[in-house]
Amino acid sequence: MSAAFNIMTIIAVSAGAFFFFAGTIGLLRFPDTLTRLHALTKADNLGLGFVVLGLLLQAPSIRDGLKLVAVWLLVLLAGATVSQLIARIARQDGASG
Amino acid sequence: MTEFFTGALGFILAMFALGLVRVLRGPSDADRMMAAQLIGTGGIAALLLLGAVTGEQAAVDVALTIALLATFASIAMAKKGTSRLDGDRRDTMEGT
Amino acid sequence: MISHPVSISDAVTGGSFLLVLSIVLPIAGALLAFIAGGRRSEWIVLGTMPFGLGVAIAIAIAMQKSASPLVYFLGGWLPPLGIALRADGPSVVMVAITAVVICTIGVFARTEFCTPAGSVEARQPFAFWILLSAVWAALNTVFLGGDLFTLYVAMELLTFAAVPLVCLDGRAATLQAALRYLLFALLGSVLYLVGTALLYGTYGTLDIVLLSHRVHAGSATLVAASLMTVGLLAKTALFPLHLWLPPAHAGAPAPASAVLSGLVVKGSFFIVVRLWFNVMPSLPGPTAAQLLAGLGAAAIIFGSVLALRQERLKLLIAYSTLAQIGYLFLMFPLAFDLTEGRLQSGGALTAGILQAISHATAKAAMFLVAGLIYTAVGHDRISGLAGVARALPLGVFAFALGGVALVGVPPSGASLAKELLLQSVAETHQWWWAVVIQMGGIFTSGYLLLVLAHALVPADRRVAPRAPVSRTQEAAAFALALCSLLLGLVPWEPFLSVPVGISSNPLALGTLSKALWPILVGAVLAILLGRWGGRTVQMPLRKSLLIVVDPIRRRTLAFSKIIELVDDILQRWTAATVSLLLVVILLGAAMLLG
Amino acid sequence: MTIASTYEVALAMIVLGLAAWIITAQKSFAAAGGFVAYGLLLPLVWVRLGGIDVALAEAAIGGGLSGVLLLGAAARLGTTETAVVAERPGVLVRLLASVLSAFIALSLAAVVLLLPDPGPTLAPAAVENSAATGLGNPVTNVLMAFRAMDTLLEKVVLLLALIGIWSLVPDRFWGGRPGMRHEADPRGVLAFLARLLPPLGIVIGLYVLWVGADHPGGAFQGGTILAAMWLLVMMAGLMDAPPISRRWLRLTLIAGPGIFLVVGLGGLWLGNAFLAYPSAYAKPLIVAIELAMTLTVAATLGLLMAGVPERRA
Amino acid sequence: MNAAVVFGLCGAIAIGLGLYGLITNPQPLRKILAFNLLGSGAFLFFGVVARRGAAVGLGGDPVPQALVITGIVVAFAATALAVALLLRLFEMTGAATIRADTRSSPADDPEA
Repeated sequence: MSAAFNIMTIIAVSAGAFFFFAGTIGLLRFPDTLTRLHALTKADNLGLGFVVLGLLLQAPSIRDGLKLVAVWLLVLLAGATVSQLIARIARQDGASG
Repeated sequence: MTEFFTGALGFILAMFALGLVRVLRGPSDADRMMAAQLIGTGGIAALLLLGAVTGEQAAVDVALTIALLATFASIAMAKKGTSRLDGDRRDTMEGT
Repeated sequence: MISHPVSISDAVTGGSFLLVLSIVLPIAGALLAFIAGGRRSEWIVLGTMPFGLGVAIAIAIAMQKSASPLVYFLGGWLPPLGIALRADGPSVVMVAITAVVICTIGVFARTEFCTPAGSVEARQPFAFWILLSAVWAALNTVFLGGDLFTLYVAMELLTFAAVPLVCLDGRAATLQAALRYLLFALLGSVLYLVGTALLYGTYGTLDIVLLSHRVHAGSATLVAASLMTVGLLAKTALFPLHLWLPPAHAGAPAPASAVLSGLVVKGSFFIVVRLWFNVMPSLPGPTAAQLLAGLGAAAIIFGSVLALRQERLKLLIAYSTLAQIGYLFLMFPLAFDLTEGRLQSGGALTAGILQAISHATAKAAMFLVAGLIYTAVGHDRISGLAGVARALPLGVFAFALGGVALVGVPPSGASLAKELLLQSVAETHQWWWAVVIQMGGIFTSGYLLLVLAHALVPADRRVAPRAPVSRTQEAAAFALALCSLLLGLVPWEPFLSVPVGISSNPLALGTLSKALWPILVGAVLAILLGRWGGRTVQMPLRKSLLIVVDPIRRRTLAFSKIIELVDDILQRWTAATVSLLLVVILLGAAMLLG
Repeated sequence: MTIASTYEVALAMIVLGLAAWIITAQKSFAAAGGFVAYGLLLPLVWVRLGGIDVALAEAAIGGGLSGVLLLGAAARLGTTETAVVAERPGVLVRLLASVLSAFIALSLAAVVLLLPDPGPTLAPAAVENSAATGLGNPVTNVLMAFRAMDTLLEKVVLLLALIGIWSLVPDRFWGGRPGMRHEADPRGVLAFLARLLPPLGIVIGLYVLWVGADHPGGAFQGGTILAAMWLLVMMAGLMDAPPISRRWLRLTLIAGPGIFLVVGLGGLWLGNAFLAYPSAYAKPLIVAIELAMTLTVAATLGLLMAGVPERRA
Repeated sequence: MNAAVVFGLCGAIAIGLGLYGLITNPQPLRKILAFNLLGSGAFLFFGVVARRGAAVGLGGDPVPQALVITGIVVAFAATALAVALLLRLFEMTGAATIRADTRSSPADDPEA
């Protein structure tokens, strides 16, 4: 049981690490602010999601698990809204100069 | 397991560092505003893994705090010290 | 080593709860004044003053009775885990004088900082009274705190109370002065903080008494000591770290200047004394002590020459504070006992503390008078002071008394201090410091006479005060000056060690004549260096004097030009901070040499 | 070098890289942005150093509030900041400064590495005496019992800083509202976030306060989170900053140190010592003080961030 | 190489960088930033000290940790006061500099 959990954790965290990798590549390679923002938010939120998933399987108690999920939801919510704000600013900056 | 977490932690930190350099260099302020976002994801992932490595359950509480305040910082950055947030107006959304 | 809750009998030794009261009372006053607001803030703070003064006196009496330091363990927790409050002789003296000065300034400031009729609450009075209370609480904590980190917090409290006092009038120039002060003070406190981290990491405690038993020479301790000392020097504005002081002290409203110059700089000075005399008396070594006094000597020369060159009274007083701060540091090499290899808490330390309290009272009085002069004539240009003595007789007299007390005319506290220092000089055979000590008195009388010469000259026409000057205010300033002049008569023996053979008869002819010659030399200096307006020296002798004086005057003016130039450079942020780091390194090296 | 210390080194490098960025960045806004990142990353270091309480405080204050404060200032100062660059000292002076700073950093590094290891510690004493308060978190014990005086003074420091800021107000605005009036589209993203996030934040803040008795957390960290949420609501224009003359506001601002002082004096009165808690009531008393302190911290920090009053009430 | 060594070095370098920035950056805001950097380095020293004092099952000596928390609060209060002063100065003069132009200007006679 524990071994199976461990393997699943390893897979999930590895997937998370991959998404962070992809996000960073996007951030480095994409030409303008908006596309970079896109790469950052999409890939990183997924990356964090997988890391949280992996750690969830190791959480000692329900409360700790819930807190982990809460962290992810919080980041997701904030990421979605804040990236909208940044995108609009980026567009305005682009429009004005 | 600890070794694996430590490795993943190192990798994510490295990615995070690369991203941070890119974001802070700009050129626009909008780029720099992504820094707090990046910490909200990469930094927190690293912190959670660090908590798993050191067996410190309370690291999650720190992560919660960081998530909240990173959001707060992002908004403050977006407002840039002005009383209104231009990007927040509906017309700019539909207008251009 | 292990702390445990102790019963009341251990925690409270004969009246030592008074130490708590002396801190809690002004804090409570500040908090209550904050909620009450408006006119009531003033009343509350003024209302706590008699009690605060009473507590200070009660502490002195309690200590005299117990004949040993008073100790209080906060919360009943013994150090190293808990924090102790300790009152030894110097701290009792400082607490008492602080109470006197604060109360007198409080009486003085009632006219200036009263909530105007018709408004519920006004900015300046509200802020001033709370800040005054906070300065008091912070200073008492600095004097009584027995833990280096508590002292850090107290020092920050002091800074945060002092900075807004600088810019109470809200002019851009004072805002700039306040910002400079704050930034430089913060640099000082971080250095201090780094030092405490190193000390805790080495000895596992920050309690002053415990540290004094454990401390030994080691690289971490030496680095900590030099960082902490220089951090404190930056807050005390010892030359060359004085860039913030003249604009801040000269720009503030008069009662605030009196607090800043008289009391606030003594807070960080006192922590230097604690650090060197109590925490690590055997550590700094003679070279470091000489270095500290060397900076003091430089401060005396720079501060005094610049004071003589000022055009405005408040700046003159501010620069003279610079010189007086230098004077405070002369005691360090004189207190150093070469045979035992440590600083001794003897006559030299007594002299330092006496000098500090004399300056606290006299300088506060002088700033208050400067404020009165400003109110009366609408400016404080020294060249335009003619006739002021007629308009403000008691005020100008108070100024003169304060100055005379600082020069070291018996029976002032400064004269006793000078006696003690000179005795230490004789005992330790460091004649060069005797020269500096005498120089300090000469310079002080120089700029005192410069001001008086202008103020005592009758005006062409009668000076009509632009605003009525309150007699209470004049009396308050006079009381402080008188206090400074009479400090030498107080029996200090229970609190400070006074070697035998000192001040047997302060009014004897010999001591008086010893006190007079510096004044004469000072007069010469004032003539040579002062900015004399055309009209002021209309004496028949003038022509003939000029022939003799002019060539010398030209030379001394050239010398003062150099001093002004160097000061201009040191007033720049970069130069000041670079010299701060240099002083850290020099002091560290001096301590390493032993 | 083990794999564990590899990431420690990596973390240290990132932190120092950010530090260098803060010092050398061209634009102040960029430097302040770097500081936000720096402050939000330091908690990772503190978790590694075993100081979770500090990590929480650093995350909330260092990155969160200080960073935002400095960002706001940088944005407000705007281009004048670059105008001052003309005052930058010359190459020689900078060289001298870097040599001196490096020398001091090096000596500090040497000294820190030479500190005794394992070092002297009060951890056993703190644990041994924790029974007196009944709290499980040793840091809270130190802050609220063993070194309660420091905590009390620190709260006065906060209040004093606030009074200092208020004393800068132009006389005509005395008693007015601090900061600017924020406006936002009530249906916009910001308003959306400002409605959604604060309830969550308040729960988290109170949680951090609550667990602080026995686990990492406490009044200060909890209060800071509450302050951030308050500021968020103000930034979104959903609520205005209160006028500084309001009595309830002033009461909130002194509640923490006030109750602390009263309980402390109670200790003196009831015969033990100033700031000593009667052992039977130690925990409830401390929790009561912490609750008041949380409110005070939230209000004080929020107003410290809001700045100088700029408008009439 | 353990955590205390790595972060001790990190703190020392942060202090060095902070000192350099405080001296050479002419903008007051950058000085405030540098001061915060300097402070965080000092706090890291306390962290290292706390870590080395880890005992009886605690991850670190709680006393220095508590001192850091107090220090953080004080540093924040200082930052807030400094920023407020700076912004007010900027509002009044349109420039944000602490360079004194002439020696007597900071206390100029309003009538002169």
